[in-house]
Amino acid sequence: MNSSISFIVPEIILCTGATALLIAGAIGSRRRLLNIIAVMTVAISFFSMFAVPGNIHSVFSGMLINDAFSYVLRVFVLVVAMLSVLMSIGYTWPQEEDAGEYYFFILLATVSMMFAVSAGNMIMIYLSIEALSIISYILACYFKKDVLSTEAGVKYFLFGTLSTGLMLYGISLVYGLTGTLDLEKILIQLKVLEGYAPVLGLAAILIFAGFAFKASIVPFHVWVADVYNGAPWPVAAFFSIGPKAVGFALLIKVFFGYSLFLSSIWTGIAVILAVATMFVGNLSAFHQDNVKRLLAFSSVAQAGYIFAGLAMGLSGLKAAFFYIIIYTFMNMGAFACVSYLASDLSDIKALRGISRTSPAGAFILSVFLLSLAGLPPLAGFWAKFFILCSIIDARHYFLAGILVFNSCVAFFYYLKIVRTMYFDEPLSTVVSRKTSYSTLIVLASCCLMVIEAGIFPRILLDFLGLLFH
Amino acid sequence: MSVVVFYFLAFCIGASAVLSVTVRDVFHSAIWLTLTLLSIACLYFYLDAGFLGVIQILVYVGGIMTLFVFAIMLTARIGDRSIQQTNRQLWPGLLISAGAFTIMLKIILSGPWANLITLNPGIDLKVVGRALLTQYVLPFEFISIILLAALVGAIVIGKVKE
Amino acid sequence: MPNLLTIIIFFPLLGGLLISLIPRRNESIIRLTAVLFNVMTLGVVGVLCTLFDRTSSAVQFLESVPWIPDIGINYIVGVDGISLGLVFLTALLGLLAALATTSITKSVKEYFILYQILMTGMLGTFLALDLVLFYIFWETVLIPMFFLIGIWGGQRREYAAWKFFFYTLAGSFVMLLAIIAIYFLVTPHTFNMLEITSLAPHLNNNFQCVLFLMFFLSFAVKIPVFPFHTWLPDAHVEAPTPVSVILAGVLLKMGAYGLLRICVPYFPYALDYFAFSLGVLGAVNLIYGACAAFVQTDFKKMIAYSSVSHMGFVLLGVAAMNSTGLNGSLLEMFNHGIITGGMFLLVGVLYDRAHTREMTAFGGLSSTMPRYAFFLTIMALASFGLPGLSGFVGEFLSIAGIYFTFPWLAALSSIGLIMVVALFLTIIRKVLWGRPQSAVHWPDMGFDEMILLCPLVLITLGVGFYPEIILQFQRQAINLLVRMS
Amino acid sequence: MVKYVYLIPIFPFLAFWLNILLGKQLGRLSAWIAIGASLLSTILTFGIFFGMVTANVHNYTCSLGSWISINGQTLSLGILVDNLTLMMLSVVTVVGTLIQIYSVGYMSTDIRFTRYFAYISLFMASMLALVLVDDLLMLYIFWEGVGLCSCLLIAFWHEKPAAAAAGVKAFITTRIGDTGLLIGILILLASGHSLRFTDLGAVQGSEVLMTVAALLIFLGAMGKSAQFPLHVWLPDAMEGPTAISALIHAATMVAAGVYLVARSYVFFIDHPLALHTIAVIGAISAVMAASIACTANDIKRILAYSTISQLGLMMLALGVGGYVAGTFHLMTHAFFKALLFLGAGSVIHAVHTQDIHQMGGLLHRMKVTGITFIIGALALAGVGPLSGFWSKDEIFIALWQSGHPVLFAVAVLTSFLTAFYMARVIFVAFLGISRRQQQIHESPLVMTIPLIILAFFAVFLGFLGAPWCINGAFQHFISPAMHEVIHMNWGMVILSSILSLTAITLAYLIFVKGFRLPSSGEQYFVCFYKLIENKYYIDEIHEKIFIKPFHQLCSLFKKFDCMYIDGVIHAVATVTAVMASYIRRWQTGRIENYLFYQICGIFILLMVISGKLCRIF
Amino acid sequence: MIPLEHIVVLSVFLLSVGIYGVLTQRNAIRFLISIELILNAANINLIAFNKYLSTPDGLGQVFALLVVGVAAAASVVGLVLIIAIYRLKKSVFTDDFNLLKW
Repeated sequence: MNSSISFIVPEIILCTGATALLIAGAIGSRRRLLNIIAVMTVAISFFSMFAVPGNIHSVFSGMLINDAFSYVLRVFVLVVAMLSVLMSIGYTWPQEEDAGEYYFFILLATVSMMFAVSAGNMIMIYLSIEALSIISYILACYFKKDVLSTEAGVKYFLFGTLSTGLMLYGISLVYGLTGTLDLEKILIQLKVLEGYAPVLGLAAILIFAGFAFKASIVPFHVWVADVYNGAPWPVAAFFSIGPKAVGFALLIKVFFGYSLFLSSIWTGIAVILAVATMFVGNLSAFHQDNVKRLLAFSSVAQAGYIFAGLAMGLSGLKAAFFYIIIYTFMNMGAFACVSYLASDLSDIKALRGISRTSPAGAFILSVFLLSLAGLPPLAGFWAKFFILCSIIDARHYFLAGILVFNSCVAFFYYLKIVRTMYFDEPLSTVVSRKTSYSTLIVLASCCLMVIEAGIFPRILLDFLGLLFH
Repeated sequence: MSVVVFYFLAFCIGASAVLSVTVRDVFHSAIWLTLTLLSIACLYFYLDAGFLGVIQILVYVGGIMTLFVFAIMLTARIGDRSIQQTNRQLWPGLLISAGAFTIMLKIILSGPWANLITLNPGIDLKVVGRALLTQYVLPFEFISIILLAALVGAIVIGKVKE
Repeated sequence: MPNLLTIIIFFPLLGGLLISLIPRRNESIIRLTAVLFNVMTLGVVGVLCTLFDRTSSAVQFLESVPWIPDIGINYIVGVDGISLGLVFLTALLGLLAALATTSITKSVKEYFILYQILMTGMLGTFLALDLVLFYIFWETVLIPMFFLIGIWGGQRREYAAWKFFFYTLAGSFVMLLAIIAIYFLVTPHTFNMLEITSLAPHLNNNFQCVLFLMFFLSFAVKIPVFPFHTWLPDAHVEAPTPVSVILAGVLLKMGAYGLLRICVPYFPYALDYFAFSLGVLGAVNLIYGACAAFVQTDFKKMIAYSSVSHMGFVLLGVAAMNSTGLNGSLLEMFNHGIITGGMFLLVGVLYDRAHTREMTAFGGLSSTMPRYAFFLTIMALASFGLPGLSGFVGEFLSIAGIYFTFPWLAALSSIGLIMVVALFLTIIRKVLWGRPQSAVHWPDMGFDEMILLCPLVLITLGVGFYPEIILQFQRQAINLLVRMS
Repeated sequence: MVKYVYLIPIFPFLAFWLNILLGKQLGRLSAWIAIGASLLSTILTFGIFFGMVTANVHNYTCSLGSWISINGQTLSLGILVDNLTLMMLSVVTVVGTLIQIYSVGYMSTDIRFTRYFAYISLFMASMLALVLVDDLLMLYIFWEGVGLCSCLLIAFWHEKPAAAAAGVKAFITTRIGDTGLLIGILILLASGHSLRFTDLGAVQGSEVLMTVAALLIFLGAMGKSAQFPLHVWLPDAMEGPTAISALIHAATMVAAGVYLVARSYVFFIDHPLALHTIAVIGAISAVMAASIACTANDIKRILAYSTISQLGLMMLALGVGGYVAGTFHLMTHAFFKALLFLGAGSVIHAVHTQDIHQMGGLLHRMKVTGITFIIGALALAGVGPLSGFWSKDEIFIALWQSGHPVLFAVAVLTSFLTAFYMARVIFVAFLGISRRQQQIHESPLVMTIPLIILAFFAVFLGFLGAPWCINGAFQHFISPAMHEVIHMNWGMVILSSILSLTAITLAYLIFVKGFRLPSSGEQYFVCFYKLIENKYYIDEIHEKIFIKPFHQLCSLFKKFDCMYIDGVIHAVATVTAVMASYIRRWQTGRIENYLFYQICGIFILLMVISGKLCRIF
Repeated sequence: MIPLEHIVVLSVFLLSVGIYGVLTQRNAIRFLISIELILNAANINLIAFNKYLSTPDGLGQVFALLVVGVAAAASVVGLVLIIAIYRLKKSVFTDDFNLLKW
């Protein structure tokens, strides 16, 4: 039990911090204090990750698993949380908001994500997904006086509860089939159950729907654009990286680690869905003039690339992982940068001629966008490259062709933003931007990461290599 | 005898569930839902899960349904019978849910359910309680976080500043 | 000088970084820095040329550093006879184009930063010997070019920039697929271009053909080969003068270089199989380009289309698959870079004065601008391959090469030879001859403009008189190539 | 001495660069630089000439270094000096120098004086190099060089649209021939043959292919020497300065085609079909051009057509094996045709018109010009004992010996027509009454002295080849292998004398006495006349067959680019965009639709599962 | 005892009714009601399997208990969201929430 507790120390720290923030917010502390508490909490939690004992395999009687996968992902989730918190600090909130509660939710969402990625039991998976969802609904409509934000929250809620409900039904079927919800025991049982593929398939599909909803894979992606659009910028940025990464982590964990899906049809289904995701994401983004929606659809398309890698089985796993990590940084950077440059407007016109007024900002945003598009030698290129490698290695030439076509389409709309920044004349109205250190830190770290991983992808690859050893 | 009871409960559950999504009045549908939930509670009793049955009645019928009714009251006028309650995709919706039902049924009935006839004599409440606080203590604690979050969320969103 | 090539590749980029640190109001310092860096690059390339062992067919100055060992991507650069000439061409035109930027007044800083990145991309493409590295440099060229056309271009700059970008992007993505495919098809898996040279020819015929076509498609867009050429007139016309010079002088060569570096040695069967089609495309390019140029009314567009025509010779030379043809092809690349670079500079000179490129606006410049007439005449003559000027040698070798392999194609392309003459004489006639059309008297070329053209004219004359100057560097490498294919 | 032969073209070449680069500074001096350079070349040429003749050396070759290596052969810049070369060198240098001197007067008022001399120096350099080189590819290189100079000089007065057009036309038309030459060279190269003229006799290979090669090489010669049907450029080329017409389009460059055939004669000899073709083409050109010359009114055009006709005769002679006859006529023709052109130039210089009907009585006003012109005309007409008489006689003899009656008849007819139209020019322009009121002055000395010198050559050069004079010195010189004694063929002498005299008489009757055909004959004559007057409509046919389709093709390609290729590209973009806007509409904003998508997705997946797995099941 | 299949059929039916409700109801509250049906369908499954399975660890019941808790939390948040949007739009009909589209 002691070791169990020591395992979840980072989560406990987060919970403590969250509670402290809730209280501090309630007693009306100053904004700056809340910011500091939030950052400190995440930082302490991050450092406490080093103290997590490595010798135990599972804690809380199998509820959580302590392996390289979960360890890396928990660290990763904390990084995401840190970026989100920093971006939230730098963000100019347009209306009065409850900052204490806001950080409370962000930290609790982080806790849920950490539980999700280290879960060893279907119960934990369900609960953490549900917790993450509930918090997300609240965060999405955090501008409660804003119609768009509220609508986003409601839509997210309506879509999300159905997904998690269906997932729950799938889990119940798994329970019926195997008599257990422990992932490792399920794995053992599955071998016995080979004759009952259809029921298992039904369960798998329902569970898959729940994960795919988080990972925004077609046709479970429809909420993405509307929710990102309505949600506040930092929240949208958070959604685009945190829950999505968790969705993919769970897909990997459940469908690879425990091969819930029978591999014979997994590839087929996954390829079809990946293709659909790429097409729908890219083509929907094609005409967008709303940068936030554009980025939302682009994140759908990016999910498609990642999923295409996953469809290739184990060979694509590392590529997909690489992609997720890179994607997090470039997408976060893009969101943070647009939100900073466009001063909270999401129309593309707000970015007109920004290269004259803010050359560095325009440059950094271009880096993120081109990296998202996959231009070498930025990190996004390597991400796509490894995905393509795995696809071609598996001889899915057609899929590779489609991916490449989609990249072309994607180039169009990413470049459209870049074009607006560089080719157009600036707007006559001078916008004043508040540049805070936290924004700078977010932008700089993401930009560095994107460029560094572009020039020396080896470092990240070696790191991932440890994971898959 | 027990077979009759089951079919009766099943009928109650099914019929009231269908009614709860088809009657025009939202208020009525909430009441039908209550009936469904109650029948399900009975089914739990029938399946030797008395504790769950009690929880079902307490939390659902007592808690959630009250909330529902409050919500229906708060959002006035929507109980009006004259308002269209179904959207434009009634028929596609019906079709696809019927299709889903058929196909899920077909798939599920191919399952190994006939093998599961061990019929354990009923699980002691103590076992459940102990499991909850030992083996499943983490989920159990986690639920409290979820509830806390939901509570705070409800306050944050629900409170109206003048 | 162990890292000579790395220095050459990244030196321009260093210049770009340095420029980015200079405040934007110091325009003259920025220009000076850019020129200085290009001069130094050219200097280092000059050193490279002198140290280069021209009796060896091997790749020289090889540098190999593991980059991503997981899948065997290495940083490998090296130079051989095929790339040396093009590297020199790039450095030379790079310097000239950096000098010819008097017309660039908008956002000078950004211009030179992008320009320096472009230089790195181009030099890297010619020097990289790892397929992935090659691809990365290849792509690096795209974005700077997109901006250079899109921001500093003419009236329809945006259309041209998009068109250029997507044409080449589509092409290069196909190449990316091919690169990855070839990696998985050869055993042991490798991206090392030198190793693939010995591995790829053992692939089975179908794979060879498909991969050949994929690579070819990518290169075809860049070269450009009919019917993938329509980006070229637009891009060339809309780009500012120095960018046109680079575009025509160097960028087109990247495609042709790829053809020689990848398509020819890797897929001997496919090359054999497609040689005739390649030759036909070359002939079509030659004739089509000349014809389409003939009826243009825009001076720059005429030159642009003539590039299409000239690249036909390059294709013909490759299709010939013998040392004569390949030598001709490679030489033609170099020559075309010099000549068309000069041509675009000359168009730019005129545009700076007339602010139009319509042919009808010109005429009689031979009397009013005799120096201009001198340079334009020499360049035009070299363009249509007047013996004694450099163009002829490349064209002749290409045609001779293709004659040895496909006599009828040579006969067909000879029609193109006549059309090219008609084209350039018409240009001379319309621009230089006749009565001056403009009431305004345009000043003749100044010293600053002549200094740009002099090296080009000298090289044109030098190579024309004594082609060995260039041929000696490439001969051994070409022989090796012929032995392989 | 002969080892300095490579300097011959170098002098003018240096003069060219000096003039082109320092033109402005040099001013009038540039002319004397050019003249000095060619004078040096002339002196060197004659030095070598006499050196070789006295040493009785017939052959000198040397290599100046390799140029390029192709198909395993190293092509080097080599020099071949034999008697043919020497003859050509002498002609080119002498005529060239004289014409340059003449040009000083002729071009004195031109604003581009220095450039003129620069071009002409370049021409001299290329032409001399062309004559000197020892293999076909090198010849091709300089061949193009002279073509370029010809083009530049035709279009020298480019302000005249006609001149500019003529320049372009000249180059393109000759380029057609040149391309043939290039392919011919390639055929030889590809079959592994040496391109040296000295090795051409030993060429082996498939008869058909080699004949094709020979024909293609001849195509090159046709282009340069303006043989039918590639002759169209030469009349137009008369837009250039007359001195240029004299030098390039009468004496030297156009003769290069004949020179090429003579130079590769050993090769042609082996392929009778090619030789026949040469003869036929020569014959057609000869008679066709001569007939056109009879109707033309422009004095320069008359001379131009005459040139075509005479070159045709040379080709004809070469085609039937009359190597000596052809080259002999080449030499004599160079001098008297240059003389005629310069005379015409002098006239034009004075009267500012080229229409012979606006001249008249010039002989009295311009004594020197008139007399020298008449000498040239008589030489051309083949009136003995002027030089043309002897060379024409040689051609007749060669034709007669070859035994082709038709070709012989053609030659006779051509010769008759030649005499007729030259007489016409003289009667109309130089004799008769003056039709101009203004003062007409004789040209300055700098122009008349070259005329006199050329007239001297026109009169006496023929004796070199006259059998009774120095025993056919020319014949033995040009064809050293020939040893038999040349005899006078009196039959031919009488025939040609009668011919020319008849023609002159006829011309006298028509143009001086106003004799007209009976009206009945006139009607037939009129259509024929019209046909000839319109130059057999060859220009129109060219226009219809080549130029118009070419322009149409060009426009078609342009359209194809814009409409089809770009059309496809734009269509791809549009389809993507339309698809995108359609897919975008899926995002309806209505949550029930979203849920429906979701359930549909699950439903489809279930279908897949049940379909796939149940089958396995 | 009745066979397990029958209970499963019941739960599938309940699930389908829930899906039907979700798809066709325009009232957000009725949507919530349908969701509750789906959750209960899953719970029936859990309880029934718990009964029929040989493992006497009460896992099904524990999970069902947790699900009830989560369902409560979700309902609370959902209803609050509905009320929040009702305050802004005076409507709880989902087809009125269509500002965010395309």
